[in-house]
Amino acid sequence: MVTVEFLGPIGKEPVTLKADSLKEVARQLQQDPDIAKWLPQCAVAVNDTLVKDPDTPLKEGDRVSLLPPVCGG
Amino acid sequence: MVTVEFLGPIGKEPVTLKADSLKEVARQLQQDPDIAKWLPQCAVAVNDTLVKDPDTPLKEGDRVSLLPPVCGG
Amino acid sequence: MLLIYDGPVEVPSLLAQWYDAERERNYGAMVTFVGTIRDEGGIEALSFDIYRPVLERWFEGWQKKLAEQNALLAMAHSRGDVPVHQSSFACAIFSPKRRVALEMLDAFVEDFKANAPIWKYDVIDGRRLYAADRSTPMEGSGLLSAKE
Amino acid sequence: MLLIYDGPVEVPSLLAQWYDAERERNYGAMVTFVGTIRDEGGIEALSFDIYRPVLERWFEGWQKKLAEQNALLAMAHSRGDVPVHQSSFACAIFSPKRRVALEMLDAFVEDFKANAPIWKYDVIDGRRLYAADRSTPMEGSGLLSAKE
Repeated sequence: MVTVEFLGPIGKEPVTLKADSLKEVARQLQQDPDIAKWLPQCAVAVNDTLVKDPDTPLKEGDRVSLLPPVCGG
Repeated sequence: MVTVEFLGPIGKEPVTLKADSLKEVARQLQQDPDIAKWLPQCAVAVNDTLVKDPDTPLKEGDRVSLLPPVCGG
Repeated sequence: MLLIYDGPVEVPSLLAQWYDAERERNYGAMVTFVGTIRDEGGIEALSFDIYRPVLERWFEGWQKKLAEQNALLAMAHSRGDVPVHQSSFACAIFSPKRRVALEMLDAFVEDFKANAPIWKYDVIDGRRLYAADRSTPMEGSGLLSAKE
Repeated sequence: MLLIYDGPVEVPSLLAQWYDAERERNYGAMVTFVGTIRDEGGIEALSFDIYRPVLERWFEGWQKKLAEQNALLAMAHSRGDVPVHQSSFACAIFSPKRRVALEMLDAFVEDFKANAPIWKYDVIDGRRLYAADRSTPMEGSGLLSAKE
């Protein structure tokens, strides 16, 4: 199982999913319209490291974070 | 008569010259080798306004300043 | 050095602290950027969320990049509410060379705006509203939106 | 605002003063540059001559240029000796827009280096030696060297 957390303004509690790759996380998150609308604009971190490859494999206990559009300063 | 002053490191006392243009000031300063060596690197102000034209006319009492290479900061 | 303030950044004491800490280390040039909340759009304050683990990695990347040029970086940012006319962000770069300092300040502040994991909210009538229109998707966004 | 210090610029109090004076005026971005004397070449201090009337005109030109973009400029410089690890120059630009602040800081500091009527001397064993090798002829130099 992996945990998916939604940062900043997404305002959703973390969910736990069965997934062995980011692609599989993507497939499941796309089912929820409240989350799906954020996906085109979200960066993704696995265990706090930003990743760029949707084929990134996941292992038991990994934490996936969704980072929506930012505006510091 | 006009006064010519030498700023910063040139280290010369001001001189008074009879001149009705910067060109005439230039001609006279070029006679003094200690000053002539600075001239290629000096900017010029007339009454504290920088000028770019060697034909700038001068009138009685004008003050010409020679500004050697700078390095603030 | 990365500092997170709960509420406004105390700019005068922070700049003094950064300056005094590095003054004797032969840097020659210090440049700083300070962001202060503007009174516009009827806001009382801006409010910020920060995701610190990713912010720290991003910041360490910049520290390393600057260290390769013998330059040093310090930054502070607010979490929570910052009232109008108070400051939410400050950074300083120290370098032996002014060109490095000036160019890196520009590059750092722009990358900060685009990629630091910080979310901004307008505070109006006590409500916290995500500043979606002023926000930028981070580099590499959209990774999870592709269909098979 | 153009300030001339006899000796070192007191950076922390000056930055605090500039920040506090403008904090409520809705500028949003403050950028600063501070120059500190590096310990190199066996110097005890640097020393500066300033020709204030031309410096003031040059500075007013920059104030006007910045005012056209709703930005504000402040600057301080030392006259006389400034020991190693003390500061001789500070400036600040305030703007509602960060791009204006960052770009104008770069442009202002570079023009300052090239065209502000300030002369630098190394102080070594109590002697004051013109820093000819680090100095730049001002724009338009050589006007009086042309032969008829």
